[in-house]
Amino acid sequence: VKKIINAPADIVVDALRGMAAAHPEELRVQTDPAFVARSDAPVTDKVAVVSGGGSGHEPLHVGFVGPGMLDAAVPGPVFTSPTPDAVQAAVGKADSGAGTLLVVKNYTGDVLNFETAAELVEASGVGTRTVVVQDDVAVQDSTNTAGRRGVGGTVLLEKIVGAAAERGDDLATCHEIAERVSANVRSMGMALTAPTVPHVGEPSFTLADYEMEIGIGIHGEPGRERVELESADRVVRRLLDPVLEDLPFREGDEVLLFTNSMGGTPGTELYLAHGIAERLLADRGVRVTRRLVGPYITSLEMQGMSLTLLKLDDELRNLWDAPVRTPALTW
Amino acid sequence: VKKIINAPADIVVDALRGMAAAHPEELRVQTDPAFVARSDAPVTDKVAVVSGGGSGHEPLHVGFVGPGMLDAAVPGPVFTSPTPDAVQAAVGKADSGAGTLLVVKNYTGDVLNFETAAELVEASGVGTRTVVVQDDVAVQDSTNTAGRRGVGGTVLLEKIVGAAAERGDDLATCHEIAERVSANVRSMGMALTAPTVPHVGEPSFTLADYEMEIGIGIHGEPGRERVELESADRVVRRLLDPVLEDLPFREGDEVLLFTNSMGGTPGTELYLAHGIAERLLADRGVRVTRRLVGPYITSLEMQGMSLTLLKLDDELRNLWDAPVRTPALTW
Amino acid sequence: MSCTTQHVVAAMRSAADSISEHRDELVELDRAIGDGDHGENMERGFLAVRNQLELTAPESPAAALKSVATSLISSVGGASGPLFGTAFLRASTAVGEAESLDGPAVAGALRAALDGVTARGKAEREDKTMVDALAPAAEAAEAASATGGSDPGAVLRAAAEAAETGARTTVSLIAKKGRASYLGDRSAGHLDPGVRSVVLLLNAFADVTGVE
Amino acid sequence: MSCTTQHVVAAMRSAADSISEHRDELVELDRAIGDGDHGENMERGFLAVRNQLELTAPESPAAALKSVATSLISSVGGASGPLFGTAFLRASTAVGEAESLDGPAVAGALRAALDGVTARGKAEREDKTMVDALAPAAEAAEAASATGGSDPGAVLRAAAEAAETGARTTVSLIAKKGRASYLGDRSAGHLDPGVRSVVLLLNAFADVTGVE
Ligand SMILES: Nc1ncnc2c1ncn2[C@@H]1O[C@H](COP(=O)(O)OP(=O)(O)O)[C@@H](O)[C@H]1O
Ligand SMILES: Nc1ncnc2c1ncn2[C@@H]1O[C@H](COP(=O)(O)OP(=O)(O)O)[C@@H](O)[C@H]1O
Ligand SMILES: [Mg+2]
Ligand SMILES: [Mg+2]
Ligand SMILES: [Mg+2]
Ligand SMILES: [Mg+2]
Repeated sequence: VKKIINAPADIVVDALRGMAAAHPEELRVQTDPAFVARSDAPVTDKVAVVSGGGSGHEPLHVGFVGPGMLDAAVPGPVFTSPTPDAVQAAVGKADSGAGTLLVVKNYTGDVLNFETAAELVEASGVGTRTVVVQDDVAVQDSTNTAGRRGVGGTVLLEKIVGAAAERGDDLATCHEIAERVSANVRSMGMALTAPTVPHVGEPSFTLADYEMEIGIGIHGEPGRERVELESADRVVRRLLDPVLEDLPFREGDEVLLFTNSMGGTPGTELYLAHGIAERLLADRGVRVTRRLVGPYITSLEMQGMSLTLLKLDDELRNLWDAPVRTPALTW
Repeated sequence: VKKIINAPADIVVDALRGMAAAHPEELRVQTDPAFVARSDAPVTDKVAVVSGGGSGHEPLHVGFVGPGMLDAAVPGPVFTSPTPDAVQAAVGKADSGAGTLLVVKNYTGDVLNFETAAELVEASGVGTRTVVVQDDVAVQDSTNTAGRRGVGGTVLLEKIVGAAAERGDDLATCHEIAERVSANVRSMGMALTAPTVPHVGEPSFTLADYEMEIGIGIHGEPGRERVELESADRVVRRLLDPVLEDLPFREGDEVLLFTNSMGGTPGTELYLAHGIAERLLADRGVRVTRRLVGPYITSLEMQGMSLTLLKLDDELRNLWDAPVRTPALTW
Repeated sequence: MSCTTQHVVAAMRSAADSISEHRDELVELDRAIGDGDHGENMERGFLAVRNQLELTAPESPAAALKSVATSLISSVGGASGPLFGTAFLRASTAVGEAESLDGPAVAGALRAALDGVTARGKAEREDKTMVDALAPAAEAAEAASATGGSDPGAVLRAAAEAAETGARTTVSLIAKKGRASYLGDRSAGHLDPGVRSVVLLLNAFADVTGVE
Repeated sequence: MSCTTQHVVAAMRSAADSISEHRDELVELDRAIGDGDHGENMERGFLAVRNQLELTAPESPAAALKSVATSLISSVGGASGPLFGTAFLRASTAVGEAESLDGPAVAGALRAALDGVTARGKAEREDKTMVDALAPAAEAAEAASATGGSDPGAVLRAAAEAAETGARTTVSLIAKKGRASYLGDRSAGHLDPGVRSVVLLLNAFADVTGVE
């Protein structure tokens, strides 16, 4: 299979070893069970922010561990939620006694495994809260589905609540802020090509040269619809319009615009799409005051992009601006 | 063609508009002729560091504009060196009177266009120096070729010399430091898949499922040899060994290890490969004290990686550590 | 026929073999309407099950089932890990101190397993999940043991057959739970991977308990 | 026959047409042993040439050639931009004040163009570059104008034919300059894109100057 790997079964451990070698001062990496924590965890009197999920979405979540963002991240096998014992171990390393906020993307596996982990952790005396991220508007019907997926909004939420924890907010406040972000963030994605899961050996789905997939998630599953390739102008509208209509975002709203590469889409295309999104938002009187552009929540080598809008208020904007020092985001 | 673009001919301008929208305070973006400059350029009494080259390698160079790195970057069409008038315009915006260091990757077009630009700029009273980056060891015979290509070392050089300029070094000193970096950096790359140039519409070369290309550059040209896919352990050795032998890097040397994604290779694979390189270097007694891991000098959506080693001394290490604030590198 | 601790352990080994044999099939089913990991997850899980059962020879059917549960929960991950884990955990509780399981005990275990899966996963019948095999299986087991069948092998066989029938009905369904539900009507026309796993497991259990 | 300013301008328009017609061919040649941009570069460049010549009607052959040079230099980029640009710039200088170019003037222009290309690019014959068409062309032009040929059309025709022959010889060569040289012996068996451009240009010039 066309990847730079050794045995597929060893991918996560092998990549973790590389992270440990690349960030020896900043990160504490454990491989069994697998988790990555800030080297100075637990941080006294600070709420711990812990997340995790299947691997294959890097830098989410392991690349976001560090001051100002996650205290620990738990990587499962590729595209597979980690097990409760791994989450428990991570919380054990990260929790200072001030409690732990678990950030969980809304997938059945992530929810169930983190649920069990929270029970175990609470039983051992650690206070926890859980926020479930469900920002994907591609899944329209929440009642007859497993609900909206947690996608791009996860990155923004982890940064913002990480800042809240860093400045000393207590668990209840951190949870409140997390829920406020979750309530005000919306995303939608598309793909030009599918990823190839290492142990599968072939693409997760197949698109013709003239096709694209609209409303994809981050696990290589097909989207809502397959249509003919279109210009960037039209692609961006296909993502932005449903996002705008859903919250809805209104004229005069202040937003953070996050233009994300699904992994294989080059920087030129990403900035090109971002520019179109900015122009469309300006046309609608939606004020973009903060931006994030790059590959931050990916799906292996999938070529594609997603747009995320977060409605900002003063507090959320300040939390976004607060310093952060992680492998993937630093300012 | 499977890209998120409008008309191929408008790619560079469209992407620049997106950059301008994404970094409105930090960058001054011009589209005709095209260049990106720090918004506070020219910076009084500071040597200006200016680079450029074909688009398609983002974030190189436009993503490296900002305090501590480039004062301006000149993007040509995809894979095509920019013309002298564009470089001249960029220097005009960036030069403060303290002189300009031009960082040129060793490709015939880049060298010739920047040469003419330097002449024009000198004729208008601006002092310049030029450093040519030629770190690619894949091209073994310099006499019977156009010489070694400028690849991953360019990123490291721009950061280091940008820091030298930022701390107030004069033009001659900046040039000296640049030449020292150039003399002590070596790279080698490989590819699993080729890029597709937008106006061409098909991949630049074709590899079978079981093949990989060793010794590639950043413009989608074939490499030195095509071989069967191998494990990551072997792939990393194929890149590292020639790099180590070429300078040569010796036991006890201190190095910066830069593991670069060619654009389409996901973070998991990159960190995995990085871990192998760190282990191999440790085995040889080469001390890695600094690292850079990520997609920093790319070739559109090419899947592949490159390794770059820079022999460090105290000064180069300090310059590497100095603060930097650009779209793609911030610390 | 009886179903002692040894039978339970043997059934789990047989299940592990079957899952491994069908790993690629489960991956392929999950690739079509999911993310392609179900076969990998289940194989990893049942490898852990087999290893743990060898390491710590359980002393009762309940202990064996609990061992299976904890192995799965700490090695499978994804959606199927917690759900199959809970299924075996509830089954373990349901069989209590019994050293040998008769028909009604097996039916009770299947019912408890189903209740656990629906309690955690909130899926109903026709949501196109493992419930669509497990629910018919539990019902068939209860019916078989009610009509005077205290033979655990016969009860398991009835359950396995009902699971097979239930599984086939899912092909035309549109998924309302799990990852396949994101696909909307594009999930129709495909067999759910979790449903296939239930069938494989029950068949393995029935095969082992069917012989003395 | 003569070669006035009008002929030079017409020749450049004809060259622009030819380059556009052959854009895809030039891209494909450069895709095989380069980075696939040569056709795009030359088409962009000669579009600029055409536009500039219309905008500022040159008043002499030298002015026309210089206009071509500056258009190419500021729009082509890559390796071919500076090299073709320098070629036309040197040609412009070589033809001096002449209002009409005879055979020897054309030969002189080609020789100057070649000298400019080799001075900047440092390529020699058999390095598999545009020099492998331009050098034979210059020589043939000089030979033709020496043997009593003051007819610019005939001189250009001789040059174009020699360029064609020279171009064909490059196919088997291993590139020693330019991007193709990174490929080592893998560059053999392919026609150099720049060499093809020279042939197209000279043919276009010869065609236009060949008619009155
Ligand atoms: N809410 C649920 N209730 C019951 N079964 C479910 C539910 N969600 C998912 N499943 C089952 O889990 C299977 C998928 O398991 P798996 O692929 O291992 O996990 P994931 O979906 O996290 O990748 C589905 O085929 C389905 O049978
Ligand atoms: N040193 C050189 N001397 C003469 N011609 C050269 C030299 N280097 C490159 N060329 C010519 O330039 C052509 C490639 O041009 P182009 O593709 O436009 O630029 P680039 O190689 O920068 O992409 C080659 O086919 C060759 O004929
Ligand atoms: Mg999964
Ligand atoms: Mg080029
Ligand atoms: Mg799955
Ligand atoms: Mg080229």
